[in-house]
Amino acid sequence: MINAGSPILKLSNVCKTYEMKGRQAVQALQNVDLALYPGECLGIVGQSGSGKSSLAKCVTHLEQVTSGEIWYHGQEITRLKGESLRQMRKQIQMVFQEPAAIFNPRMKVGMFIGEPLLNYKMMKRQAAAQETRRLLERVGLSAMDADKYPHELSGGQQQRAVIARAIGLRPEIILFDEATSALDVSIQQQVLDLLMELRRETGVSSIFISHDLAVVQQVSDRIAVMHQGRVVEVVDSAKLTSSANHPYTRSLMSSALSLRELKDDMQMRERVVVLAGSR
Amino acid sequence: MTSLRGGTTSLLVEMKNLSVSYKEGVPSLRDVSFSMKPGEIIGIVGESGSGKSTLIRALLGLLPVGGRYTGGEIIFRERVLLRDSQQDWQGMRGKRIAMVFQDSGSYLNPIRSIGSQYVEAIRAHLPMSRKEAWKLAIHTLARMGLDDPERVMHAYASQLSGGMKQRTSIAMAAALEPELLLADEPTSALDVTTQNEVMNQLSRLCADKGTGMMLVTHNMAVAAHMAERIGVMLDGRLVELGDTLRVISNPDHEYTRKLLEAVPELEGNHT
Amino acid sequence: MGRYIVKRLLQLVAVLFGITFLTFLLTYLSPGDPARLMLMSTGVTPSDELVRQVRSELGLDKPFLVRYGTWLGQVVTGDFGTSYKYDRPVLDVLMARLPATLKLTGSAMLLVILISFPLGVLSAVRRNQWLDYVIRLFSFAGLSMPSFWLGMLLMLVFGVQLKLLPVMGSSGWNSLILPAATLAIPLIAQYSRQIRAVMLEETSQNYVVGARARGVKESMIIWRHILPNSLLPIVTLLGMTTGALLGGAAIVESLFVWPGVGQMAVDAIFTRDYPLIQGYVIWMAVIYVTLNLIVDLWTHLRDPRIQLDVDV
Amino acid sequence: ACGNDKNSTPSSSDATGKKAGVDASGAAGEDKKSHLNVALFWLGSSLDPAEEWNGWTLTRAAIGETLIQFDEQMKIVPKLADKWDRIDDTTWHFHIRDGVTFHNGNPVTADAVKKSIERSISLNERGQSTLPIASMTAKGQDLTIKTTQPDASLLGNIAEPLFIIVDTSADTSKFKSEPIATGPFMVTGYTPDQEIQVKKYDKYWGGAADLDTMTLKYIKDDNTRALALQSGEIDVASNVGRSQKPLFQDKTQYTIDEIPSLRTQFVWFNTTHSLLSDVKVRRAISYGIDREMYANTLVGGQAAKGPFTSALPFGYDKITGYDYEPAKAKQLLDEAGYQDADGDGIREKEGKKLSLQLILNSAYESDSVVAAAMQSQLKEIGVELELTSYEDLTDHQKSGNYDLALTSINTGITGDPQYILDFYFKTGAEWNVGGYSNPKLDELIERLHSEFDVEKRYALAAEAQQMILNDAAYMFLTYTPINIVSKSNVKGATMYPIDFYLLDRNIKVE
Amino acid sequence: MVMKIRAYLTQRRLFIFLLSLTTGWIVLALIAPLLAPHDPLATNFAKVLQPSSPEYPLGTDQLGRCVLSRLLYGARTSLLLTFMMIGIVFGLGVAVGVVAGFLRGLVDTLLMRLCDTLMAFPGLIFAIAVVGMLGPGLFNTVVALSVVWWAKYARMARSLVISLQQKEFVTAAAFSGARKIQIISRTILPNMLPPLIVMAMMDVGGMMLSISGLSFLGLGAQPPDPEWGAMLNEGRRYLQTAPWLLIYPGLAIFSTVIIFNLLGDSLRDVLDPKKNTV
Ligand SMILES: Nc1ncnc2c1ncn2[C@@H]1O[C@H](COP(=O)(O)OP(=O)(O)OP(=O)(O)O)[C@@H](O)[C@H]1O
Ligand SMILES: Nc1ncnc2c1ncn2[C@@H]1O[C@H](COP(=O)(O)OP(=O)(O)OP(=O)(O)O)[C@@H](O)[C@H]1O
Ligand SMILES: [Mg+2]
Ligand SMILES: [Mg+2]
Repeated sequence: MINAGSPILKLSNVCKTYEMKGRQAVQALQNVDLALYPGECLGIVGQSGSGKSSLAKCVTHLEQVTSGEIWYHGQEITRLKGESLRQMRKQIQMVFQEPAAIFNPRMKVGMFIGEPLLNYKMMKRQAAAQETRRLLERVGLSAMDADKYPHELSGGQQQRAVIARAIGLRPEIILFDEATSALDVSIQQQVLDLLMELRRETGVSSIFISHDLAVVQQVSDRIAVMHQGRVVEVVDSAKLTSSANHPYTRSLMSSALSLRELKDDMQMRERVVVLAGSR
Repeated sequence: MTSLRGGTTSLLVEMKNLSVSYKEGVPSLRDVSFSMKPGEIIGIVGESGSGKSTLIRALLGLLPVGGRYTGGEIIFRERVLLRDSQQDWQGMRGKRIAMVFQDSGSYLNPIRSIGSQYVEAIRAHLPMSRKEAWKLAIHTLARMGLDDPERVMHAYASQLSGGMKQRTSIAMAAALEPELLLADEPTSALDVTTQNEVMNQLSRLCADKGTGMMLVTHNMAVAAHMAERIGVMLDGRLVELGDTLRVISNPDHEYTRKLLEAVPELEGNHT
Repeated sequence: MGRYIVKRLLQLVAVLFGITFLTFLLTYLSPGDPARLMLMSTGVTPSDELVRQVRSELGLDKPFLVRYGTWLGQVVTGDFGTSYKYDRPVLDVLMARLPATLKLTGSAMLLVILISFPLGVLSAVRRNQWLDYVIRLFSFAGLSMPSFWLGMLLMLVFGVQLKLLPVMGSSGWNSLILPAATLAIPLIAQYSRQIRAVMLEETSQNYVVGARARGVKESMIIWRHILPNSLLPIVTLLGMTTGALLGGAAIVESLFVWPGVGQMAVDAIFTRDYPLIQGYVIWMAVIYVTLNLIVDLWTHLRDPRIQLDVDV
Repeated sequence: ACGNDKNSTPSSSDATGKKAGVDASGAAGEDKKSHLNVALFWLGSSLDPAEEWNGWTLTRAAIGETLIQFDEQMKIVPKLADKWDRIDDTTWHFHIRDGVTFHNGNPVTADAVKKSIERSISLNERGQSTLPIASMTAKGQDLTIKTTQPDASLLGNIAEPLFIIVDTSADTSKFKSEPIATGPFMVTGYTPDQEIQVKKYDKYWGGAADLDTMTLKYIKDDNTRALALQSGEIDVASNVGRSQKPLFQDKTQYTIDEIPSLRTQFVWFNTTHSLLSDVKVRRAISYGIDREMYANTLVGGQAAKGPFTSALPFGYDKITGYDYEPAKAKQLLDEAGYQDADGDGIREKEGKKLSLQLILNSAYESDSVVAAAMQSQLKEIGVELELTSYEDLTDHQKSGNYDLALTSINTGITGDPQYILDFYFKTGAEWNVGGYSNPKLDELIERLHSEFDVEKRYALAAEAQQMILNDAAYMFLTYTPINIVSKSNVKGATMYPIDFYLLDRNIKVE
Repeated sequence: MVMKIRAYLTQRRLFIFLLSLTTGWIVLALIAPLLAPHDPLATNFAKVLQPSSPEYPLGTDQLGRCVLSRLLYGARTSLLLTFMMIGIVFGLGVAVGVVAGFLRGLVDTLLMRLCDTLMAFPGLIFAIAVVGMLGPGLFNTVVALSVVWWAKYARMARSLVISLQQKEFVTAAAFSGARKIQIISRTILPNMLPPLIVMAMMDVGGMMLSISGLSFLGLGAQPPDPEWGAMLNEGRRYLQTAPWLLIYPGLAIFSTVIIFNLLGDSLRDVLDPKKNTV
């Protein structure tokens, strides 16, 4: 859809192997090639253990790639260190699955959100506090929440606070790793709406990882399907059901339960029963 | 068994105006009432923190630390369970009412093998020798689609994958063919394929043994797929309870409608 | 497991090395000339000439590290030198008295285990009931009382007032009761408190709820589920407290004229019997370290959760 | 000072009491052995009488005996020797009692006695200096001793328990734990530092004792000793602390016996110390403490003048000691040039504080109380005293690592002034650890050696004491009382002013 | 805000109460010279071993010294010394632990083996050794105790640092652009201090008992300095004849230690933000 121009982030031939003491090494990523274009949202789906999180960690330097390159704006970033790594992180932010674990239990929510602004010296303390309140409201929380401790927020509120922190830095890329899996559907929907709104407003690029095909399809432009450490195919999300042809993708789609289909089914059956009864 | 199940008057569970609250906090269950027939499957959905887990743990008399019954009663097989609390459940748990917890692995003792706990649980209710209990356990595990039940029996919880632990728990709950099975998000740790497999096992149990089941889940589709009736919880209240088709096609409550709208659907046809 | 044992043994060697080094360093730093002290213990008023001679005989004029090496060589072969006071090999003096100390600390430990476990379990099971409050009150009081003070009170009550138990010496089992109790009471207090905490911690674990849900009897849950799980941290703690026990023995032994190494060590300090002090310290440290190693190995053996190659 | 009673046992009641006692115990002994637990306040690390002071333990426990001994009036009376006389200035003759046997049954002959004395002398320096023996000849039961020089104090010296007669033909290497001597009790078990087990020696020359067995437990702490007595673990204890005495006032339960002892509590000045080399400072300190109060209020007994108690006839009346005169003390310190310039209450001279270290024995209540009192009184005259306690002072005193040393010693151990003067005050003497030296005093002490006239000896002693006092080389504080507390059913415990003795064959339980 | 504070206070009544008791003791120790009716060293030989009287509220000892005054001055030694020691031990231990936990590698190994060695000496026994070699005295005692004591804190601090580093919120702090030093000071330290502080509070009692135990053996404070353990040691002979010489110092130690233990216990709750909200 927005595939025009050069990619903002490009993975080529990335491999990640976890060495395990006394056990066989795990090849979490094998020759992964992927590109993310400006303003795009790239979805990644796949079975548990297929390497989705590993990919995100490699991009954000939480893990060192075993081989291959990752290019960000034409700069190879897998060997960055120290200050340049810090500067890169400002541009590539990440939202994790378990929001509760991200919070320093002894830091109030306001400070949590304002901290990056101070760390990158983007503004003075006073201004940061102002900005924090703005961000809180932006993600649908109240400015009052700044004075709360993290455990005083609900899961959905926590996840929104995490997003507020990530967007505060105005990064170019945000990675979401199972960012909504811990939330129930209605709150998940709120967060997804927030994401789509943000994209519209700021044009931020994002990578959205989830095992829920339907959710990914809803937010992303393209979907990469991972299976056993490889990207087996990349399809346009709009054309997912029609154009996906890898057998794994198809099995994923077929196992997913669909409420709508169920409803249709049941209504159909009921009608049959009614018809039969009336006969 | 069959005779008990037959009559319409013989309810499996009846809950009347049950209220539960934690320490100083607001009540987590407020005036919840419903009844359930033997062999019936009820799905419970609702917002996180709405009291779903509290509800089914209340049915087992095992409220989380700090939880208190503040009103109402539970009647199981015409017997009032909430008279003097703990005593009422003696001999019920495990045998007649069984439970599968959400994060099932953590409900197993980490320093005892699965086998020893399984055998212990069986022998707590049935007059069986160790050997017989072991055999029964192996049999039930195999039925849950676990390839190597002997290995599972000898393993410790930490040596099993999430999916294996979950299926083990279900097997432990099912072994004694309880009259009521309480399942709190039994498939959340499983990927879609395994999830389907486990759900099939559970429905078969209900069909074969006449076990009534209460299934708590986030996943509307799963609830709709499994349950005959669906209940929706909000803020500790059971705001809606009705036949599955009616609830998903024609919800009464505003919140149910919101919930249904939020369910993500794969776009396009793929079959 | 094998690798873990080897690793721990290597660590043990390093620690033992450190222990001997520190002990030697202390002696080295201590005032007084060993040669002179040694001569004096034989009743001779030493002349400077003689002292010089003995110094070179003993190798005291050599550099520090050389002396340490020589000394370590002797220590490794069990030669801790000769006690100034007793004029006998240190090892003999220690070995003659060690059984009394082991008897005392052993029975104290036994008391601790026999009493603190039931108290702790009871306190946890009856959480926030009057029994729990009584036990907790006792445990805070026991923890806060100087052991020698307690010992004197016990002497006064059971020895002098009631004339039930002897107040001193080591004749017969009944003379063991008061010193062992004095040593044990603060530890019982500490343990019943810790056992309670660990038990409560374990009780709130999901596996307990799981066992209840499976209909396992409450008594079985306590004995077969909670207690085995609580045992691991508690045994580790018990290992650590042998230190407190051995140290406390010095005080209690002095108070009750118990003929163990603790009392001997205190005497040795006043008589400046350096070789004896050295021997004592090294032995106590070795006992302590070895016991803790055993505890660690046992814990590792017992707990399937612990990954053996994790360095803590 | 020569006793020569013929064929007499030490006490006449002995002979008769013996037969009755044996019969009585013989009859009852079958069912019930009589046993006694006794507390010792001191126990060395061995039982060999030739080493250190261990002999004292053996005489206290009635295990070992000397040729002659002191009685309750400090008179010399026969023991293993029943007769003795001085043949000339340097020759003495002893007749060894017939029929005495060692614990192993061997007869005690003059030769055995000779070898035993030789052993003590060769193994113990103290023996070499107290008994200047040139030669000994033994013949049957007769022992002749020739000294190198006239020795007026030989009798007293040979009565010191160092010269307990042991059987040198036995395995002497075992004497550390099982000495073979001649007393009414023999060792059956010994745990170093803890206790001695004894049983009666049936063939004791004075008749077997009433008691069958005794356990002598070493309890060094006053407090524990008292507690043990109260709890009934021991039946007899000596030297019960002053603070504990009120606990034993009930006459139906306990017998308390207290007499003035020959112990003098005193202080060495280390005269080699720069501050204490000045006699004015020493005198000032001597005036700065209140002996009367110590004796009356703190520790009991009697305020001391010189080294010898008034119980000893060595010239106590003829000397002048120090009284408590703080004003005089201050004046002396002023004269010596010590002023408190910096106002901290402690005087100093040329920047050097008048601060001294007193070492003392931690086990003795009276010492620690007096030390603390001295500390507070000396502070009033501007002298700071730091206290350091040790289990055993010997090493510290001998190493010279102290300023003042406080302890109690038995100054009457030989029944004669010579020994103490020789060993504590003479220049370079073994126990003159403070480096005190006065040639005139040395000369006086020398003269004493060859003065056999008792009155003249005592006059010389008084003169010597006054010299020491004038030089303020030592401080004499109190004469300690000595006590025995026993259960009221214990009979036959006798108080001796000299603490060589505690038990003898007469001890029994009723 | 005011509401919050008030609610906080009522909820933490026990803590506040204990805190004021503690402060009370400390203040007492500090102003001992103002309160003490007598010079703690002044003897009065006319009045030895007197039971309590208006002149000597808690009686006198064997030298006629005022027990109350000695207790008050003793509080300075016992209490302030203990505080100082815990402070030193805490600071040193935490610093070493943080360094070891952060740098890992060789530095960590060396420091931890040193700690192992020190911890291999049971505290009292090491103190006995040091005092045995260097001679009795309060200073030596205290040095000896702290030489081994800090190792415990170092170990605990290190394991806290390491386990905290594994926490996702530390990773998250790195994502927020925090530098290493900021991560330590803002994220790791605030999270590791509370358990350490609780441990220190509990240790105040332990340290005090150790110091007085050593004084009791005659190895710690030397006469005439008033220190509670030493007072007990001097008074032990009068256990039956003048029991107040034992009762008061014993109670002083007992009450202080129990207060600190309870304080540590309730501090645990106070420092926990989860239990701390209203
Ligand atoms: N730190 C690690 N050490 C060893 N193996 C690892 C590590 N992290 C991940 N793995 C392994 O790498 C593989 C890929 O893991 P990854 O976490 O990327 O999967 P995922 O697709 O995110 O799965 P999920 O959906 O369950 O989160 C898995 O087999 C996993 O076991
Ligand atoms: N142990 C507890 N102590 C205090 N409050 C609790 C406790 N357990 C649950 N609650 C509260 O009770 C309410 C209901 O909790 P419950 O666990 O029943 O929710 P749930 O519907 O199961 O949510 P989820 O879908 O997240 O599992 C929540 O507000 C929760 O915060
Ligand atoms: Mg993942
Ligand atoms: Mg739940």
